[in-house]
Amino acid sequence: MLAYYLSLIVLVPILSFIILVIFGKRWGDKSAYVSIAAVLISLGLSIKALIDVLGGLNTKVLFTWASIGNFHITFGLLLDSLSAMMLVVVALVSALVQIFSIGYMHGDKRYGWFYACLSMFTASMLLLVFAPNYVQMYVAWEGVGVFSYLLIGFWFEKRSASQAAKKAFMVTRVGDLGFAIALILLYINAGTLDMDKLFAMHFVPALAATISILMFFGAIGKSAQFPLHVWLPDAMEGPTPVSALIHAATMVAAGVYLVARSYPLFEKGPVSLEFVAIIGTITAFMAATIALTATDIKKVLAYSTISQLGYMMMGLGVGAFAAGAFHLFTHAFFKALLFLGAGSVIHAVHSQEIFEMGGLWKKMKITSITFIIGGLALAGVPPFAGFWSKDEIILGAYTSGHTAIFWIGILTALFTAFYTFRLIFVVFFGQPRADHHGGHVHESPAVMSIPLLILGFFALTAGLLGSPFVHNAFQGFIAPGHEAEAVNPFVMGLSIAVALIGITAAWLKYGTQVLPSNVISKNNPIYKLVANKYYMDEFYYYVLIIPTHAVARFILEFDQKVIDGIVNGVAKIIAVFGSGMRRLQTGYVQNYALFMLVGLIILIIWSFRFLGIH
Amino acid sequence: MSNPIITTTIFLPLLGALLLQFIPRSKANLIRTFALLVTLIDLGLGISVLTGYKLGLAGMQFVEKASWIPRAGISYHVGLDGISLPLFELTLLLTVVAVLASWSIKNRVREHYSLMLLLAVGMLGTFAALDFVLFYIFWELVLIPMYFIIGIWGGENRNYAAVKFFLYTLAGSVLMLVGILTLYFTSGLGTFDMVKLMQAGYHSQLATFIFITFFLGFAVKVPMWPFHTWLPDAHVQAPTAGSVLLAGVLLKMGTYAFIRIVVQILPTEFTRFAPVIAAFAIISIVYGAYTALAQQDLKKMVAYSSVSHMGYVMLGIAALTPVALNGAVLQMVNHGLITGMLFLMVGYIYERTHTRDIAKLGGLSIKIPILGGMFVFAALASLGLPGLSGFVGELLILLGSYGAFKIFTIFAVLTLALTSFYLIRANQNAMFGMPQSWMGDFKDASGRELISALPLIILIAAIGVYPKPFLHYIDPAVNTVLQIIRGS
Amino acid sequence: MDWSQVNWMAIMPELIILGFAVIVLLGELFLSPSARRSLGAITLVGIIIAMVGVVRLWGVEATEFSGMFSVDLTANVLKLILLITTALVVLGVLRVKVTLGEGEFFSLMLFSVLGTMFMASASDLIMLFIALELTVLPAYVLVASKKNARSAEAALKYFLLGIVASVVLLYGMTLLFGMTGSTNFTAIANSLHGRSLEPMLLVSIIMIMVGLGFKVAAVPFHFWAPDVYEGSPVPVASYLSAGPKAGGFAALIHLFPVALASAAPVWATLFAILAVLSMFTGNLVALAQTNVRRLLGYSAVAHTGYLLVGLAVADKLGYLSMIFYFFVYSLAALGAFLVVLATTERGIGENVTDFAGLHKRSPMLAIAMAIFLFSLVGVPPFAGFMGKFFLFASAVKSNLIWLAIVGVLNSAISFGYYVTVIRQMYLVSPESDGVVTVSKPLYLSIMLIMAAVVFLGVYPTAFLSIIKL
Amino acid sequence: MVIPLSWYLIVSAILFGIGLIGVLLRQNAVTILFSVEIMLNAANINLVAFSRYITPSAISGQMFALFVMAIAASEVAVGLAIVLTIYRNIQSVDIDKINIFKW
Amino acid sequence: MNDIATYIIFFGLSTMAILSAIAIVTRRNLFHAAMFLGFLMLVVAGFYFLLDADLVGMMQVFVYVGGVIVVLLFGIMLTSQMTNVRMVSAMKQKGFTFLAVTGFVALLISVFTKVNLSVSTATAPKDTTSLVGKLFMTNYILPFEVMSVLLLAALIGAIVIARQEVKQ
Repeated sequence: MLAYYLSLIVLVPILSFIILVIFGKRWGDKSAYVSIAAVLISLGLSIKALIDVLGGLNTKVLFTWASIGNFHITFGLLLDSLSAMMLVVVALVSALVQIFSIGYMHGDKRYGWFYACLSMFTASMLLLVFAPNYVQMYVAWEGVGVFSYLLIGFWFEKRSASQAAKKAFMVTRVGDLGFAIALILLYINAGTLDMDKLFAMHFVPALAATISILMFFGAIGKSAQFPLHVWLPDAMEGPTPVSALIHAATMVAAGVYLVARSYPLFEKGPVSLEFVAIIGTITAFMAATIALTATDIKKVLAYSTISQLGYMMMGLGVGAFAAGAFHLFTHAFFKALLFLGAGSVIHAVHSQEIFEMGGLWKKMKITSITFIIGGLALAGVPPFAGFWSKDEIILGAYTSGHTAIFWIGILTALFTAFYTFRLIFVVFFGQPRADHHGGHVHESPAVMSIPLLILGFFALTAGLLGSPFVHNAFQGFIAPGHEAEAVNPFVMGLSIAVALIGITAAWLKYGTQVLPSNVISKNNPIYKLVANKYYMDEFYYYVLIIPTHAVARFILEFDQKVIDGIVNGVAKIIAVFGSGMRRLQTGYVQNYALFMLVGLIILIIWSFRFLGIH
Repeated sequence: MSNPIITTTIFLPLLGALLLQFIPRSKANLIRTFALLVTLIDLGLGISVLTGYKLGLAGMQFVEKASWIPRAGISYHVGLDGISLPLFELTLLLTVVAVLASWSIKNRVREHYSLMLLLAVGMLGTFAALDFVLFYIFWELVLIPMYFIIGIWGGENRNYAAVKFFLYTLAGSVLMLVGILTLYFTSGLGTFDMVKLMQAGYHSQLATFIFITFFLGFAVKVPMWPFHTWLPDAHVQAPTAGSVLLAGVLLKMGTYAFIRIVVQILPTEFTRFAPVIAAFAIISIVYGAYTALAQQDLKKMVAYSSVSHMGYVMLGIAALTPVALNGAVLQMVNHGLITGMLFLMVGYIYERTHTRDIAKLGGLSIKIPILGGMFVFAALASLGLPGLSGFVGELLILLGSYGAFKIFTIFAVLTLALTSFYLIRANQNAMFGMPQSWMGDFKDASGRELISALPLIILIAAIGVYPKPFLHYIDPAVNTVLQIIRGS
Repeated sequence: MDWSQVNWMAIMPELIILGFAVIVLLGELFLSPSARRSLGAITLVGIIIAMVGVVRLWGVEATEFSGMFSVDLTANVLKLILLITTALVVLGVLRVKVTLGEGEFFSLMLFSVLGTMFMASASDLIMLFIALELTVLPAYVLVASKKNARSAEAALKYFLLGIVASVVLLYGMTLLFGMTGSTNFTAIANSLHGRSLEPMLLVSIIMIMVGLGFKVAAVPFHFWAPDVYEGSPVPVASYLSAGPKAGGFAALIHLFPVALASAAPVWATLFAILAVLSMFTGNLVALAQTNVRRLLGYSAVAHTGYLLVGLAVADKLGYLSMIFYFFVYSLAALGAFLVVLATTERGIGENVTDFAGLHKRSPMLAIAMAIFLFSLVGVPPFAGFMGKFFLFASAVKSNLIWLAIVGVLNSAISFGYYVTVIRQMYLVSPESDGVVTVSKPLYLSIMLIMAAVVFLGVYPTAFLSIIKL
Repeated sequence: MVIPLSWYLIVSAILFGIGLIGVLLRQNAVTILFSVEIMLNAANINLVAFSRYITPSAISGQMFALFVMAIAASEVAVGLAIVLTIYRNIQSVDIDKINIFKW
Repeated sequence: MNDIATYIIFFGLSTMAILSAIAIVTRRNLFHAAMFLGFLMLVVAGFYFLLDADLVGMMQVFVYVGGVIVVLLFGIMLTSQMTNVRMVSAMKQKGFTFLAVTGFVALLISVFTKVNLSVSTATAPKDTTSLVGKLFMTNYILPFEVMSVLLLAALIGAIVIARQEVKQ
């Protein structure tokens, strides 16, 4: 029974996918209901699963996927607190996004396909969450990747969209190679890829660290960590609900989930955790700085996502496992909220450039309020969701003695608050900047605003589950071994302070224009560096892509000129020999006779010489 | 022997080809239908073989043996085991697909289908033959129809491609013939029976020589770098059905022969040279991927990707671990399905656009969403997307190879990025984006085209989602192979 | 000599051929022009009766006429092959206007066949030499029989080189006679047994090799072949492609392994060299040819190379393989020539390009030609493959792996020129759509050969069990 | 038997060589036939000499020589007929004008 | 016959044979060449007599001088002018031919001088004619018959190609 309902969580969206692939085109707009129904069923069952887990259930359902001799690869459904939590988050966000999309995608000609992809994406993500072994994890991982590819490139007529999709796929794929190698190393060294068996095994720390770091490369790609974060901002070319689903709650969280899931393995090679922490910190800081300069509403959110994912990694890396997981949980809600809010805005003004917006507060009340809730959560203002989790992470860095990381975390929090409210002030307050939109701007339909409200509710309250008021119930549930740190007034105060400072600064500059607009010159080299995203894209273009193409062209050239040249050359040489020897046949009978005589003499001399006859 | 089903399956197409000659040339549709019927019946026979196959048993099944040239120790000996059975079935399936795919051929229809049926005889026989000479005959038999298929219905440069294909593979295989003869005379068994040779355990001073001739013969067919240059020409010039069968079946003959013959009859030599083979394999992998990346022609890209993918198979074979070998066998089938489908799609697209230049294409997913979608599907399968069959094979190969060849395997893994790169690039440039201005209205997939691709899609997905039943066929046979290796 | 002790049965096939040769010749003199048409059929009947005679001698091992004439399996098989191919030629040209009067043409052919048969059975140098001349003299005449410049040139080249080769052969024979004091093969063998290899013997062997090498068109004694194949009347070229060579190989098989057995290592090596030279020269030069008959001429040279592998191997398997290959080669080469005959009869040129689109103009001719050419390449499932298989097997068995490799690589190269014809027939569209009609006997002959080529490729045991390979 | 056998052989070899030169160099087809006759005679000298020195009692060498003579006669007959045909076609028997077939 | 006479005869014959052979090959007048050929045949017949081969010598005189030469003369007269024929063909192989032929002859001579054959001292039969006749009818019956067929075939062959077509 258990197996049935757990597997239904995954199977129902898959079924929806299959139905929609076949009938989606014919059904058009009605496709949405199939998909939404499916995801709602999944959500319901996920909640039931969560309740069961809360009731003490901790189980694994397995079946063999492939077996060779006595090596078995199993697939299965691992249900524990972490997966149950993720299931609910994924299903919930997915459900809300899909509902939101009814409005957002209204009238699109590939409506059915859109929902098919969303269904399958959700299914892949749920499968990933359920994974009890690394093969399934990898399978689902790539499945998530490919559907995100299809969704980012959903408007593939747009060159930029298909480019972005390609980039997303390729960049994450590069990271996945590390994951793949880690898989191989695990198999070779342990003979199994089942997590529980692996976690129970003893590994040499160096090996464990190697494997963990390789595995973390996968997470770097998927969770858009430095230096493979470059795909995520571009991925904003996809429809906004997709951004909300993929780049907020689910796919990007997969990396974090992987690290969280594999935490026992990482712990066997502690160096790897340091590595995770450092990468996370760099990512958090760097993305936050870029977000300061971004002017596209979705790009800002994208960089903030990267930054927040960096926080999560930072948390996991410094040992604050529960905090990392907690931030994953809260972030899912408020970032989905922010994206959907942004979607609502874009839907209304048909632009993504924040400096073309303004004054939307008056026209889009629900969107504005919920967006501000999301912003507060992101900025880390208590009691909104983000505060509790982020604070825990910074606290973790502090208590574990990672001083540098701690301070960078604080600084990043400041930036976060600033760019978030820069966005809010510019978009929702002040005068409408682009008047030609003005008249048409109105609040989005209910299918869009209701999800916003629901997410707003969660953004407001989700953090409380892990707050000291409930004795860090969330952390205790997720990670019984990793209880949250006690509240540290210094850290908490500092983080509240920086959040408020950031908001104030944003208000001063964008809310009231008290600060001059040219506080930082646009020609300042640092500004340029940041505004150009640290030239990472250029770096990859010149260091990776151009050389790769050059090598490819060279090898092709080599193939055609040298290898095929040799093949054709041999044929040509044979032909040349042929036409050369042909000349012996002069047509003159006396030449022939002479050749015969010469042949005779040569045969005789040769045999005298070489057959030893004298 | 009471029920010679394998023989019937092998030679039914020959009968079909003969009967085809009695249908008047002008009745093209009747010819097509008849050919389809023959291949379908053959496929039906194949399925009955599949259902009659006893799982979990090592060794050959459905063995049929008859005296043929007793003076030279040559017998007619066919049978299937878990390694040849999947390829046998793949051949039957792809033949049906190829018949459907070539429906649009308008000129010299009867000849086309006759040749295709003859081709099927050769391919099926190669996989079923258990006698060296029989094997060699079937092996070579494939060349003639393929030569004509490329040469008559091929593209612009068909003559060059057809001759190159024939000559190159012939040159490789005649050397193999010398190897076979040397084996025969040095084994002292006086038989060409593969099973007996496998069981006897072969040792000779000339084993290295024999190995090299076999290697050359098979490496050309696979094809392994640097013997691959016939492939892009042949694949690109061949008509769609020809490409499907070339990529889908003919290349497998090489890898199959490596497992069946080199590994099992010359185990010592194979183990000795495995690193060399692996090195060639890895060069093929990387090299094929790079050359595919540099292609502007969609079909050429798929062709070069075959070099790369077959490199993975060879790597798996060279590794000689149960997991890798299982993966290699499975990957042969997968590659047959996937690349077959890619060629099918490229062919169908070409029929509409009359160009395969990636730069000239674009937006096909809008113009012809079903075909475009199926192309994307096949491309994704080809790049090893989990959930589709390519992944399972590659995963097993890589898992199994690492133990034997660490650095090589790492390279193989890293090349997966390149693989994605060229396939995604093709997807993006040809399928996505806005349709080009020169494009008129194209008809999307017809029912016939859809049906031809459907079994491939289903199998690709089925193997990818649940490989266990497929591995059930392969694993015992692989174990037998490895026992021979361990025994040597 | 007691006449009653002569086993007349032993030369019965020869007597039959001789009888029919005379009958046909007389027919030319006494029959009316319309009745002369039937002389071809009579010839065919004669050949078939002679075949029966050969078959009745199966299993007989005898040496008659004071050691001049011996019957054994090899001789019988070669005679049978000769008679079969000649019968097919005769069948093929039954409705073709031949270049001389029918009686003259067929009787000369029968005389040549007779000489070849005697060559196959000769076990004495004198007998061999006379038989050889009997083989070639009518052949010279047949080549010249069209009497135009081309025909005469071919004949003159054939003749001049032929007699020079004969003289060289004769000179070699005199030396051999001088060394051993005998002209009888067995006696020569006995005399040479245990003697060290003297230079004179070597010179003699090589000169004999030249003479016989000329007959089988081995490089560098092959120069006549392309010119003659191209220049002689097509029916004659068809005959030359198969028949007379049998005599050369029969002589080689009888003289070297029997009479010169003690020098086997020497001549085996020399034959290996000739084999390699012939294969390469024939195949490479053929690549540059555009005339189908000339191309087949060079291909014949190359095939002589393959055949000589059997002598380079110098053991029973080698000889038998050589015989088998000779049979399958003759069939395919003859078939190809008959196709050329069929097309030239309809005014189609002899250039490779003239075969363009033959598949459309005559599907069966094209298929037959393709099968013959594939068989010549040695691609299964045609007889040529089985022939090469056994030939190279014999080489490998005798540790001549390198020779086998050269051989198989040459087979691969040979595809390069055979394919040009195939390409024209199937891949190029015809310039004229006219259907190529073929006279019924010629068609029958071609179809019979095609059937044989396929059958022997699929079930060689049928023939192998006859020659006890 | 005072003359050593090898002397005959040497004479024969020289004659053979002269004949060969004639065959290889003379332009006139008829002269080439002459030269061939010289070579045949050289061979016959060998045969008769060997017959006398090696097997005097059995005269197989002489028999051979007789056959060779007959063969020479028939060859000449056929050869001349062919030369005649050539002459009729090109009004010449110059061997270097006979060059249709080549390469 | 004493030894010295034998020597003289042998050398005489040899010189004449070689000189006449050279003459055959070098004469520009075909008729002269034919005459020299006839003379050579006679000289060779002399060798045969010296070698106790009476019948062969006789046959040499009859067949060659009486037969072959006559046929050849017919040929000359039928085909071309007899005098002043061009000597060496246009092929540029003169030097090489001399080299090759000289080498070949030298090779043969060196082989002949080195060879050590067991020469029989037995005397030759006196009356070879009857012996030959008997052998033709017994041991050599088959070659003899085949020879006659060969002559027949050659004759027919020579006729059929030499005759002018009257029909056209």
